[in-house]
Amino acid sequence: MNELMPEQFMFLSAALFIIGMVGVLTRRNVLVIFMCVELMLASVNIAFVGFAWEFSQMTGQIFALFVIAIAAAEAVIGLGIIMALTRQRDTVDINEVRELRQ
Amino acid sequence: MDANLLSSYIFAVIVLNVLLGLMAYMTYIERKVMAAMQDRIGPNRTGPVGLLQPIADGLKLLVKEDIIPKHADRRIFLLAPLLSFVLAPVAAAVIPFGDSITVFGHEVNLYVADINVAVLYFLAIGSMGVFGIILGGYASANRYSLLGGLRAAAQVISYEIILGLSLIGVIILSGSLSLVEIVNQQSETLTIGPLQLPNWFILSQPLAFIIFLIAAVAETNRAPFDLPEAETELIGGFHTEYSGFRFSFFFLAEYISMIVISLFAATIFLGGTDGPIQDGVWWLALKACIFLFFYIWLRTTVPRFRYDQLMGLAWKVLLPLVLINILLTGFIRLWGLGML
Amino acid sequence: MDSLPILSLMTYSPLVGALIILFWVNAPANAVRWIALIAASVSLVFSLIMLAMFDRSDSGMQLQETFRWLPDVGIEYYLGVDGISVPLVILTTMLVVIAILASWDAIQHRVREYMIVMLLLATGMIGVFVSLNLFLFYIFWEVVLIPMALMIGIWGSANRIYAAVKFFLYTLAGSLLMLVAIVATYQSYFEQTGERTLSVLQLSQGDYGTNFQMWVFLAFFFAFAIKIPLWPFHTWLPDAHVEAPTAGSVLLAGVLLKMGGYGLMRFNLPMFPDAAEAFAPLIIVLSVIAIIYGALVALVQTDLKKLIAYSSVSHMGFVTLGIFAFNAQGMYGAMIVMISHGLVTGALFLLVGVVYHRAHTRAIEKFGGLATNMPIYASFFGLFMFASLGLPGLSGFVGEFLAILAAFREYPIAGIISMAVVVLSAWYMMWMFQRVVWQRAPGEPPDHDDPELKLAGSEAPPKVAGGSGDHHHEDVDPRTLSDVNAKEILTLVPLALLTIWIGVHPGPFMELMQPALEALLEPFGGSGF
Amino acid sequence: MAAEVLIFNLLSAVAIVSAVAMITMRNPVHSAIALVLTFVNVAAIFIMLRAEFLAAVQIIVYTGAVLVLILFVLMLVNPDDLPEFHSGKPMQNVFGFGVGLILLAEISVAILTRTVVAEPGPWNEEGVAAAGGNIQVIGQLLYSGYVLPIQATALVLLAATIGALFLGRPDEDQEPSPKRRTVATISLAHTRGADDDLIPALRAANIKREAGDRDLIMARDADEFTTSAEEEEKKGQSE
Amino acid sequence: MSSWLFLIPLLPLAAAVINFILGRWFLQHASQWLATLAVAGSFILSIPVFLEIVSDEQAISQHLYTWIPAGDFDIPVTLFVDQLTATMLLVVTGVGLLVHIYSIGYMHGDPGIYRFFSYLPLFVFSMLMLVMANNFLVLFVFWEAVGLCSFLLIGFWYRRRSAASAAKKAFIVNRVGDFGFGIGILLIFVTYGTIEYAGVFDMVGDASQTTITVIALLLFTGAIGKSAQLPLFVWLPDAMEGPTPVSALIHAATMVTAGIFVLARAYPVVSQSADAMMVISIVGIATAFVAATIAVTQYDIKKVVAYSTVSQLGFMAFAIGTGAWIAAIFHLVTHAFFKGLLFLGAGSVIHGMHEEQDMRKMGGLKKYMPITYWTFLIGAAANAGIIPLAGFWSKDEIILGTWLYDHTVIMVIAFITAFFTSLYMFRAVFMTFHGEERFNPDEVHPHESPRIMTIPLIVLAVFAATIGFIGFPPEDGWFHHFLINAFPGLTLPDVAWSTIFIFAGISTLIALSGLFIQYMAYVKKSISPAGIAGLLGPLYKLAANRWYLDEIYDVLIVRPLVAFSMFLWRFVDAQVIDGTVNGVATLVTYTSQQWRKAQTGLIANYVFAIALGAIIIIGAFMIFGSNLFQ
Repeated sequence: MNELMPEQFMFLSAALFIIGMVGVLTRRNVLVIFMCVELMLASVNIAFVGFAWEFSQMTGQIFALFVIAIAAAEAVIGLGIIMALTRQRDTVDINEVRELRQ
Repeated sequence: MDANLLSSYIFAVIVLNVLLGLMAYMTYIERKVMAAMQDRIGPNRTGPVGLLQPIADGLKLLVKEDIIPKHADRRIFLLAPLLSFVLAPVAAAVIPFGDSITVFGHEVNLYVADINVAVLYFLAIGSMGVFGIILGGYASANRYSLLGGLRAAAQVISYEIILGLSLIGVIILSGSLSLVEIVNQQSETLTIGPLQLPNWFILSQPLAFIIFLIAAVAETNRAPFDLPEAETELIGGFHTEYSGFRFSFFFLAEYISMIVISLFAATIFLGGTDGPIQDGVWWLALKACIFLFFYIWLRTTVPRFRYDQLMGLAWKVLLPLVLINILLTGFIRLWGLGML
Repeated sequence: MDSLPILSLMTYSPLVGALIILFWVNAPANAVRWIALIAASVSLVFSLIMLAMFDRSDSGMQLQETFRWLPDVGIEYYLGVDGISVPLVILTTMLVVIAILASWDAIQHRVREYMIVMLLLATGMIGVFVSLNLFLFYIFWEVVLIPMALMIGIWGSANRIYAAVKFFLYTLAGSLLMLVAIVATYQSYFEQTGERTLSVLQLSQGDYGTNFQMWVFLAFFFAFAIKIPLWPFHTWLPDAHVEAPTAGSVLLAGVLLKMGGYGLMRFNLPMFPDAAEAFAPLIIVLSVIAIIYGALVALVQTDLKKLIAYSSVSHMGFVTLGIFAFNAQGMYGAMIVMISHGLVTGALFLLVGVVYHRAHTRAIEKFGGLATNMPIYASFFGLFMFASLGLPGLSGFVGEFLAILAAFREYPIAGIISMAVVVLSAWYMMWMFQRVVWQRAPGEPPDHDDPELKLAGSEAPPKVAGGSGDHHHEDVDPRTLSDVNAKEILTLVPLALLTIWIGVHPGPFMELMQPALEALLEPFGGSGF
Repeated sequence: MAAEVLIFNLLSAVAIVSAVAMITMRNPVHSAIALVLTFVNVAAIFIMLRAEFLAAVQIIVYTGAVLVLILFVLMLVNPDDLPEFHSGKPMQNVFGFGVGLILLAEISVAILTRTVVAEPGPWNEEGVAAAGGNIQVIGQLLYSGYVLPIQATALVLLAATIGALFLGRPDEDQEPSPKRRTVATISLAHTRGADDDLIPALRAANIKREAGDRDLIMARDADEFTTSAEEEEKKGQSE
Repeated sequence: MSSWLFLIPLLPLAAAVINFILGRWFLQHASQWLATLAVAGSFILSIPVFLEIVSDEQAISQHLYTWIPAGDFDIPVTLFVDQLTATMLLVVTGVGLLVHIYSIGYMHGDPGIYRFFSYLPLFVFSMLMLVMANNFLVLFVFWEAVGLCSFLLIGFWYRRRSAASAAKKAFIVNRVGDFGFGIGILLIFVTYGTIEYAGVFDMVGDASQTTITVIALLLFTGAIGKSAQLPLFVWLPDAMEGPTPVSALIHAATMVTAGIFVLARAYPVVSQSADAMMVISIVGIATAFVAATIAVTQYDIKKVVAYSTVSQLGFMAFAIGTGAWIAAIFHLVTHAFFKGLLFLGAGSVIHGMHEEQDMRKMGGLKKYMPITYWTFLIGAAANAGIIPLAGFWSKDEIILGTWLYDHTVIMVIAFITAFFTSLYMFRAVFMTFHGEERFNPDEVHPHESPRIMTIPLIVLAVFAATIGFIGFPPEDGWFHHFLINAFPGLTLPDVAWSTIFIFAGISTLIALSGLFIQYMAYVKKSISPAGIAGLLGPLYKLAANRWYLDEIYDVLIVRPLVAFSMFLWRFVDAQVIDGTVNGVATLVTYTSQQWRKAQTGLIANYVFAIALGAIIIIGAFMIFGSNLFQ
């Protein structure tokens, strides 16, 4: 293994993604879930950037940039919602917030 | 490991040590200057005119008891000061201290790294620096500390934006994110009629410079924006529970970031190593000292802001101003390029 | 396109009015009304100019306007009129003006929004009749739907939300089926010719497989059958009519129902002639059921508007009856029934609106003897009642007789059964007329010269409608209602004149349609010409 | 170059380990710190993959802003309210890990059996250097071919800003919930002890504080906590 | 003359429209003169037309415009006058004019007079157009239009519930007939491809015998409605709610005879079908008989006359059925005069009695209103068939026709009916004008009607007495020779004078016996009508209650239909269709409710679903989409 193989970043990306997903599945704290989502986004970015590297393209990087921008927006809104949630409900337990079920 | 890399490492060690030494005497100078301003004498017992005071302080801190509060989040409590301390000098890696010189037949660059995203790198490290404060505040299990941490988080994020945006103007004009490139551009001479001026960006970006200065003070949590510490309100804020050597890490980090940001400001706006005669690192040092003096001066003269005033200043005054600055610069740039 | 884009001008002048009202935020109510009226009148004038420019001998599309829009997928801005759409367009523009006049005093609440909705509706309705690209057509079709639902839902009477939702869902269900059908046709045509187009004229040239035709025909048919409405898709109509404001009912009956018939003639027949012929017997059966059913149910209604609504079901049955008989008389009949129904039922709704505006009730038993204090009203009511029940010499007869004749030629039984409606329509209409316009107000004692008084000795006088006991104080005494005012007369007179004109001399109207109908019938053998 | 591979593997390993740590730590703050580590490593990997700009952005935005905000919020939330890791639904964990493993297996198979279909583009190391560097290339591409997406992104960010402001505004028309215990300001941590009743916000919320309560007070304005004489008078009259 | 033809109907139409629009505010009572003048104009114009027809023996026509140009269904509006039409023209305009004049007096002071004098000319217009139509559809149009006028005029006093109901009933029952008539027209068009008389009559033989029969019967259905034949005659007695002049003009002289006219008009078709003729004659004689029996039991003077009209229309119908075409038309003409006279006379009585119509509250009016008495008597005698008044000649000829064309049973019933005719006619005369005065003299002051009413009475009486002579001698009169041209192929039978005398004798005898019986009953009081009624028991009740036809319709048709409609509305519409629609909605809601349970509100579950979906999709792709496992 003398050179960086494309499979490496792919595995990394996949692993981080799965870890993030498992985190979303198993955690109850909405903030942790939120972090897991960020992790998943980052893992996708790895894949984007990695493919850009592999194929000498720029598109992947640009899309990663967009992903970051949107992730920032999502973070702002998400945290705003969590703040509102804690103010209203005094909880960050995702299992206690089930209004959609009604 | 090739020679270039090695020389970079060596230079980095030098810079780090210089910074630490400078930092120590920075505290001394600060106390002296403040004393002068407050019509006092300042440290004068330890060594001649108190010159050994910093060393004595250091020793004192090293030997003091390391207290960890019972309810503290131990691991983070230990991690936080380290984080702060480590991250502060790292930013200095991109600051060019001059052109390359030849040492033992090797050409050694007077900077640790010339990376093409230097400005961003600086900002990135700066934004990371706040983690130490937040985590320290959190881990202390102290209400005042937590408040300090929270304040730091909100403050740093807000002023980070201002800081970054104030640099955009410079970046637009220089067309590069590399500090070396920016310094090189500033060493050119600008001729306006009879006047011959250095092409320092303070001249083309005065507004950005002022905003940068304010934001830098806030970013380093220095007075009058030292809300996270705010002795009178928070009894020291995030480092209330820290003592001894761990406290010194925070202390060191604060002063190192001051120095680094001063160097950075000097590099970006004041031409770095460029000077009227014989460019060199001394010019940079001189300029940085001016900034450092400015910091001390501010501390002694301006009272602390209220927290909402602080945030209001960032979002309601500086942000619009800096956006206007970017807009104007952009137009000027386009005009200059003949694209309008 | 070297001449004036008359169709676009006509279609969008109401929209312009709506925009003006929209952006004049604090417009006084009267200004809003005037703007709406002017916008609608401009549209009417343009439609008359269109009529003048129309070449009656040409069977093709005229005054075409084409703009490339999304040429890659065959979407273009394509307007045009032929003999089928011209009368309907003029009917629409005229009814919109009348509707705005009718809403002048009746609507006092949210006038701005009302007029915006009304004008938007106008644009949508005109657009439906002039657009020749299916995409454009679909847009206009849906544009009609929403303002109408709003109009019912906001300015309607007590149960308006239910009615609006029902109307919306029924129609939307049909529309969605139609959308599917449009896409299917588009795709099929593309597969045949490799050309992506949504132009009706081009799609009509396509040769679709029989099986395909069946399904797509049905999808289109459902959309239009709901709109017409054909039995058993009619139950939205009574509710919508009853709850809608007067002008809403007028436009609903006058124009919206016509969109169904128009759609059948414009799309189903030319595009899927085989399926049309295959389904014709079934549709004829449904039509006959609708005709008789509507008439029977109208018979037992106690609400004026509901009665007229069910009579609409009955009348509109003749449209499908005529169309699917596939002969000249049927086509003429369907067209004239549509026009006539628009005029007559529109006028009847206006008339109901007149008393509703005064008495705030539509219950038949609350009225009586209106002829005494409202003679002009009674005259108009009588006229339109007779037109509605198909009295020869008025517009209703011509269309219905032709439709029945057409049906009789192809399906004698259907013709005979639908002929029975002459009895039923007379029955329900006259019964209503008798109770509302004639006789005496509920609780009013008999006149001094009434023979009923003289029967006192031999037998008890027949109970007068309503009886004196159940005369509620909150009800407005029908004897105090004032006769129609000048504005109301203004809305009714054009309808009356046209009703009589079509009844007495339908020739010009039929000549207008003839080339187009002849062309339409060509794939079906064109019998009857 | 073996060193490159080595560094990459090292970074990957740290990233994965810290990511696993992130999802297994009980304390969310610890999780956040683990995530910081992951992100830093990711940024480093970006640099290795010749995406310097993205690396910087990754640090600035993710680490410097998003995570700081997350930490901020974490600290605002009463730690007593923080739920434990194990949610009390063991099946959730089992299924979660199971699904994760299966998906990982599938993706691994996909990665291992993949066939390269794309042609290499112009932006290899030399190409980027010739164009002036990573940032210059991204900048040029972004503002030539991706103008519309970037505008759209700007719009999304604007919307997010407005949304955040909206979400963060104090509920004016809402009856304060009696359950709400944390009314506080970052600014005014001095609680006035027995003077609680003088703080209108607390009084409005009908909150009686007890000694052990954490009072993190978020206030728009410190003036909210000081009542003028006129207002007091007005209150007195109305009562 | 043909170019002026259009003026005949146009004048009344113009008067009607002007009166209707301007009458309420501008013309008021002036409208009566306008209307009368217009009808007078029509009458005057009709005379030269008639004379031209008489002299030229040629039909004339005037094309006005094309009404419906629907492909091969091309309907012109063409005025067409032949012998039949010309006769009708004179009758319509003549009687119409007299009724108009009479109405001026009768309607004096009524606030709605402008309406009356708008509807009445409108009726004259419609009737003229009806008879002048040259095709079946235009005929049908005005067939309906006269129905409209009938509706409007019956409901003239719309505030009376009974009047309003009667108007509605008249129209609807007529429409039942129109239903058949309309189908008949459709069938004619489908069979012959045209509905113009000339075209159809030329091609009659082209169609099958069944078709012809069906067409004839369908046309007769229309006639049943319009000419009040069994079983649809129920509307006509109720129609007496209208002002009496209306009854005279519309429900006696003209409109109700339109059915007969149509049958005569369609002679080439009807005469081709023996079966249809048979049906017509049976219906006709049944109508004549039933109506006559009812008439005997009625007390309302107008009702008596009305049932008499129904009976006489039955006479005309079976005359046509038996083949006595000209006799039928002859009777139509004479009937128009004497029945118009009777109605106007009755109206005069009612007018003089202050709107009293019940004969039980009259009596002895002879001395108060002599002119009315004498004219009424002439009319009654004419109706009863007293020689030599008009009714005698025509009715006698009809009965003669049954004999000539071998319808013996019908002849017998016709004689019986004639006896009843005489009975009810003279019963009316005696009850009204003779005997004691049964009214309250304090309240009612009977008086003779004004001259404007009596003059038409006198004129009509003259005609009623003499008009019969245009058909003298029977089957060979001037009228027969004139009219025979309208019935191509019809030959006047050669009747022996002896036969004529025998029939005349029997007729006269029957009529006089009726007169005698009623004289004994109501003047001499030697026979008790109540006793006879009691003797007949159920039969009397049957007749007095109009054979329960209204009740039968109510129970068998109206109520079930209304109930069925209610069922359709309340059940089919509200339950089945809306139920289906709502059921679909409920189903959707229910399904959604079930599916909603999948929405646990737990984000973990959603993510789990997403992950599972990803697994499945990727897995599916791997298995089916890639060559991994191949």
